[in-house]
Amino acid sequence: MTQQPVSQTENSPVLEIRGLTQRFGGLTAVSDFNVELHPGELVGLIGPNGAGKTTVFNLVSGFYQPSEGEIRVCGVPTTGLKPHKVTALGVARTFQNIRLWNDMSVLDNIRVARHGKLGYGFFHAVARTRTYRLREAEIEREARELLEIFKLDGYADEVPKNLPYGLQRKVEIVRALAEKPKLLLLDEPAAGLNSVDVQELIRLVRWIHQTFDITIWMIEHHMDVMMELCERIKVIDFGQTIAEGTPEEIRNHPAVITAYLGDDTI
Amino acid sequence: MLLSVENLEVKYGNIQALHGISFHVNEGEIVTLIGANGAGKTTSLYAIARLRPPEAPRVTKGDIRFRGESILDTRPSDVVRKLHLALVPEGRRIFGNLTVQENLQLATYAREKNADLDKDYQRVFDLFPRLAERRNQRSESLSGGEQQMLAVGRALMTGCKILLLDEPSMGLAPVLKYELFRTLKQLNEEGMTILLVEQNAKLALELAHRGYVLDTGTIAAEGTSEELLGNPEVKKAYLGG
Amino acid sequence: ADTIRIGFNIPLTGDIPKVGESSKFAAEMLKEDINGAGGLEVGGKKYKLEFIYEDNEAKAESAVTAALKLIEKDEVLAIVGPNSSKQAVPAGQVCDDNGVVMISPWSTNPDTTRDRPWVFRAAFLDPFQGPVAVNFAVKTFNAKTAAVLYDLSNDYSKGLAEIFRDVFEKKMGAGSVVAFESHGTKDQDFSAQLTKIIAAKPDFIFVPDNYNQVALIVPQARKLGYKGEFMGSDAWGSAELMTLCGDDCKGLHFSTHYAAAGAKGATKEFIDRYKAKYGYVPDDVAALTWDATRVVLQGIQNAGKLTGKLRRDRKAIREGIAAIKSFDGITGSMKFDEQGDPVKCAVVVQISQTGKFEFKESVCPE
Amino acid sequence: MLRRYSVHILLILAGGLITWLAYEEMVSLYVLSVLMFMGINVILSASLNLVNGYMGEFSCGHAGFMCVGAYVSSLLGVWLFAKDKVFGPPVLDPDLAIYAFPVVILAGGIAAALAGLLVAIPSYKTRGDYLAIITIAANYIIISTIENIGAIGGSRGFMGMKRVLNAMEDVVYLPWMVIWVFAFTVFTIWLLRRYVSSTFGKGVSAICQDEVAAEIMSVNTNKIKTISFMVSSGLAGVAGGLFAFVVGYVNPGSFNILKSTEALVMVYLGGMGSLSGSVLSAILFTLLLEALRPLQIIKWIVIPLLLIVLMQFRPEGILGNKELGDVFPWLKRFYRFK
Amino acid sequence: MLASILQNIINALQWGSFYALIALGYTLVYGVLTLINFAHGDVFMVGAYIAFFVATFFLSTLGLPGWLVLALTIPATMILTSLVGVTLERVAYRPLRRKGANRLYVVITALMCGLILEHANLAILGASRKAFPPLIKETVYTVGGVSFTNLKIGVIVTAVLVFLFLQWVVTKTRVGMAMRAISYDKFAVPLMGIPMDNIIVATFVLGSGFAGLAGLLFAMSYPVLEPYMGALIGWKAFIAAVVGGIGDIRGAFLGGFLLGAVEIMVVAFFPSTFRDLIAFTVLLVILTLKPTGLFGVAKTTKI
Ligand SMILES: Nc1ncnc2c1ncn2[C@@H]1O[C@H](COP(=O)(O)OP(=O)(O)OP(=O)(O)O)[C@@H](O)[C@H]1O
Ligand SMILES: Nc1ncnc2c1ncn2[C@@H]1O[C@H](COP(=O)(O)OP(=O)(O)OP(=O)(O)O)[C@@H](O)[C@H]1O
Ligand SMILES: [Mg+2]
Ligand SMILES: [Mg+2]
Repeated sequence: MTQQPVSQTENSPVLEIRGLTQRFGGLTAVSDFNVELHPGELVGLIGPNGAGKTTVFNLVSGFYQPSEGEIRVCGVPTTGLKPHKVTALGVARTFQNIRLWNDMSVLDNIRVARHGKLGYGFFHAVARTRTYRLREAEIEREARELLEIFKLDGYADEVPKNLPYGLQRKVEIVRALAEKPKLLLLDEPAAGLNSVDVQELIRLVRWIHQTFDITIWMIEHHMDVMMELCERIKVIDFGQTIAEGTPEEIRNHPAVITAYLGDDTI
Repeated sequence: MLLSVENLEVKYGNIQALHGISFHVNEGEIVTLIGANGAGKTTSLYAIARLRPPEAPRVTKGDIRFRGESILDTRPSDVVRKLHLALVPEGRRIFGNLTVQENLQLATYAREKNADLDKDYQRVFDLFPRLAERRNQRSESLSGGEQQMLAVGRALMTGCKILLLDEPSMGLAPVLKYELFRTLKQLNEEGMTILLVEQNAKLALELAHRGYVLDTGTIAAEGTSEELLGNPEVKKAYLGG
Repeated sequence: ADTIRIGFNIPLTGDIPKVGESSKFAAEMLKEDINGAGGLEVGGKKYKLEFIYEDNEAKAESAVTAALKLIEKDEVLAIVGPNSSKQAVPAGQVCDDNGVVMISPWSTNPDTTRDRPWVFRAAFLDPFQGPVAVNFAVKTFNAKTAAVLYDLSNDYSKGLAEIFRDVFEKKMGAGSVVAFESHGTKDQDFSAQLTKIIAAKPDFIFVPDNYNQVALIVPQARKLGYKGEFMGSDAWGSAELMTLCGDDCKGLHFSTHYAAAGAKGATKEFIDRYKAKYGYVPDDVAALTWDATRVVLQGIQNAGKLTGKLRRDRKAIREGIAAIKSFDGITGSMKFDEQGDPVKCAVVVQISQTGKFEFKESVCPE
Repeated sequence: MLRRYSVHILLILAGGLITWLAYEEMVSLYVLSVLMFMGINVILSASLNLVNGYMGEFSCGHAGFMCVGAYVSSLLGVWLFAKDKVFGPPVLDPDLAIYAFPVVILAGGIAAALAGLLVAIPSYKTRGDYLAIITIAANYIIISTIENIGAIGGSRGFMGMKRVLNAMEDVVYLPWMVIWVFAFTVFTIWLLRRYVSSTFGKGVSAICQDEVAAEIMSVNTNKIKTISFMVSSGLAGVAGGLFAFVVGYVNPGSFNILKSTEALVMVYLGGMGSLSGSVLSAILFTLLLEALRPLQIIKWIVIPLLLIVLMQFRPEGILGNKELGDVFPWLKRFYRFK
Repeated sequence: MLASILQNIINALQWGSFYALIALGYTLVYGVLTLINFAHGDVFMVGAYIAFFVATFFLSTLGLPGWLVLALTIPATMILTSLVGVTLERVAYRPLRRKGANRLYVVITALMCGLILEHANLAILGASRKAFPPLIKETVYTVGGVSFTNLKIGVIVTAVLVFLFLQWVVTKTRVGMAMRAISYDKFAVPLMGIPMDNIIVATFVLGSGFAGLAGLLFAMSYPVLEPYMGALIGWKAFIAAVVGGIGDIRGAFLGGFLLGAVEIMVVAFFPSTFRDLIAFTVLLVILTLKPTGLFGVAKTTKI
């Protein structure tokens, strides 16, 4: 399988965020947020609605420029980089609301995700040079391999909008993996899945985490998922960290219970 | 019987999505539809709300009755206006270019002039204090969960007596999810009839009086919540163990 | 084969549908005349006329295909039109290449006929009309300064404006054209240009524009407080000018091909009949199309006889037209110089208080 | 084998046939001129489809780029190879025109591609109808610039291209324009097809369907947009160059907004994002315009009516976003459409 | 110098008010359906012709006095023109909308409808232009070298009134709110109990009605009517609406005056041959700096 070359020393963090603050007009969505993710970790990010979780992901993936603070991916500061450059550093993500390219086949969705490491340009494409043919063959092979691993090969030529919701979620994750990231950000991957699919998702994420040897950071409101998967969970509210610890610690943290978990009697 | 669906078949273009399903909702009940992704839950709700193609399906066979009368020819706006039936659609579908306040205000479009709106606003803001805080924010910049609150709040503002909800807990933090379910229960106790579609089948059945299990466009099982919760097949296929 | 087919490459749609309509009306009238009299007599034999109207949509490329269609598919003997230079220049090339006579009633761009033995025209050129306007204005208005307002995208208007400026400044000294302003073809508001012109205080304003724009320009100038003179060009020469412009245009002068009001003889007859048939006094395009078509017919008659062999007949017609010594048209008598351009007189008319175009003065080339 | 070379063989045969027919004067110049305008329209609609169909923008200023190409090609051609009143005697031996002609046309294309930057750069930040206005503005700016350059005729237009063609025919007597229009039409389709079917070019569709996702999923959207706009406008420039030489005369008024809307109509008639649709609709549209000539004014009521009715039945254009091969699967035996 | 600047300001206001009037209709329809209604300029033209026929009918057939004719022509024109707009909506746009066609297909349909209106006019009425009869006596006032007429002032005032009215409708009334909601997401509109088709028809009534009013005023100010008179001004009004921020009433109003001012001022202070060049460069720069126009709000992409 496609193994990630580990270019940095084992312990230097994959992601390092210091003093991150993001304001929208008068609203501070994220304030003084810090985190360090080490290679191979699987970390959770939870918090009430509107706490700023997605905003943190958006900042990491370069979609927003932070008002303050610094983000480093594998030691490289990402300030001022456009999202595709950040992706090239090894950050891939999925979206809270699925954002697949709906009129392109599943296979093409995966292929386009290789854009950052294409290895050829416009002139190669139209002149169909040797480089082009070799790279294109390789991209296609890798894409099909990935689909096969995830048992999606039967859907290679389908367009995503015709797929069931659960599969769309899966395709989105596979697309993110196609970028061969070092860090995978999952924004509510279980949203809209039923209990059975959620179980399957848990297995899938764990399997990815092990097989691909990558760091995963995920947002999720399904507590089962978080409890089962995460080694460490960070809880934020109003853009500030209110708790951090193992799932067990979080589950019993009083502040987390009042702000987030609530009382499950109906 | 307040609302009944009889042998309903619907199509999207040439694709048949429902293959003759029947279910009913009695006045004052909470009924839930559960089922795997793509089973046809959303489709059923669209059909009841009389939404039109291209996004909604076309009824090809069967009937939908409200207090015994067919509503197949009712305009979707009249479903709200005359039958007092509101749908919280899947994916929120709030009006992002309007403020929170305007979204709520718009939902009162079809209400009588002298309706007591203040009470309804109060109820919505009590339920979702965050909405009151963000009253004048353009709603498209709300977080996912906040948008879901707005979608539910908006439906309540239509002054409906029957509430159709399509996965209302999607994207909500647990604390809010439970809060929402408690509110639904309370609404029901105040006389609201509720038809709930929910992925979290366990939670839904805990709330509902009765339920139907949908499977690829047909009804696979039905019964009271206790029956369904106790049904081993349902347990295996939909409750995740 | 007892018919003579002539093509008309005219703008029935597009920017200037009125021009196409006038051409068509005039041609229809001529055809009825001649066919009513049994046909055109060529070499002792009578031929019925068949006119084919192709719409060039006021577009260059459409004029080219229209010309080719007339030449190849309809096998016409000669082509009348296109009217504006935008279409006449490229269509002229096509006709010249294919050895078909083309005569443009209205085009004033020298390129239309230059070095093209097969292409003629019925209108006089800008280099002739410009000085006529200058001389008349200087003499009649006692003008020392002038302003010009023209249509930048209309090559007729632009060409004439530039020649006018050059001639006027040569005569009255540099800087005597105190304002030289342009507008676009479909513009309806000219207040900014007119404000600028009025501020420059010219003795008169030269407006080489189509009559429909004149009908907007003159009243607007009046409303901006301008009380002075205007001088116009042949594109003013439409009866519609007065229905559109109303009182504001009364008393103004313009140079043109013929004076409708004082017309006599064939000209008067043409005007009266056209008016009876279509309800309005023909404009200059109608008169020029009439003449252009008659030049073609004259050329055919000069050819002596028609063989039915297309190439030979077309060539004979060209020789026939080139051989015309002097042609008495309703827009004056003319002969063709070696470029195929007419040598003819211009007249200056004044718009009377009753809205008639009255003869003021005639200017002939030396 | 058949699949691989069938189209090449077909194209060579078709090109050869047309050339031969034209050479022997078996088809009339009229038919040839319609065919040539058809080719030019195919280039126009296919190239606009890259931006309006594949990329989902709404560019309404295509004629402006055509104008740039037309003027640059004409000026270059006449300056180099013909005696002219603007430039005087030819710079090079007119006999060379025969070799340099494609270069002259491509030069027009390159100039138009550079003009495309006028639109490409604002497109980094602006989208949708705001970008549409920028394209319209670009169209006006280009036309207005040319109208203001008196040296090349301004609104009087520019001519002399015929002499370049004559020079070519003097060396080898062949229907050169027919050949070159055909060649460049094929070139356009070839280029576009290769571009949009490569993984690199699929980025264009990704931008269309979800630009945010495209940028975050590693597509350099600015680069793709720049390339696409430049390719699109460059090809429009090629069409303009050919147009100039076919008509033999250029004039800024020929490239106004109306011309741009013609290209728009062809793109949407054929179907957004369908290359074969663009080709088909350009052919259809040209034929319709010619066939209905006898109706004169009524033609311009009938054609829009036809198109409206057509869109009622096919609200996604003739081919939608499919290629011919998706509609007629047997064609795939001969050709891979994507 | 001062006089000519003032004069130019008045010119700009008057010319801009036509752009504004037409742009308001554009933006209204756009604001609801995100449909660039390219037929709008031609609806404006039809409005001018309707005004012409109505006014000549009252003037010559009934022999009424001018001011009364004007008073009758205004509502008649607005009503008849809005019928044209509504017909287009019913016949051409609505079926496409029902079929879920890409909005650009509706745009192209609108373009085609415009062509039909132009050429049907040409075919029916012939190529002769029509002269609009003077309804009110236009008096020229000259104050300190600045000339203006009562009509010019009337046009400017009307544009402002129409703007205020539409701004009120769109921001303050529930119908206006419904219009904005439709523009964002048509799907959820019926769920609020809003009869969507009625709202859309109302939009076309307003948009075309005011296009008719603009046509009437235009015909009074520039009394030469021809079938293509709406084409160019329609495009320009669209441009104005977008530069202002399309879909926003304030944007259309301001954009109209801005475009009018740019065109007039460029002519006033530069050689007039550069008008289009400079005016469009200015617009291009504005849009590059403010990518969603003066008032437009970028649709926040929430991810
Ligand atoms: N582009 C924006 N403009 C203005 N406010 C914004 C913007 N994006 C996010 N916000 C605000 O920032 C806050 C945080 O939003 P965010 O989407 O990060 O929440 P979240 O933690 O992901 O919540 P959820 O669990 O509901 O998805 C919200 O209150 C939201 O309204
Ligand atoms: N717009 C559409 N066009 C075509 N087919 C559709 C459309 N919407 C839904 N379908 C199909 O109809 C079937 C039922 O879909 P529906 O959305 O009702 O499922 P659901 O039970 O609500 O699933 P989910 O849990 O994912 O919301 C599915 O097979 C789906 O693919
Ligand atoms: Mg979120
Ligand atoms: Mg659903």
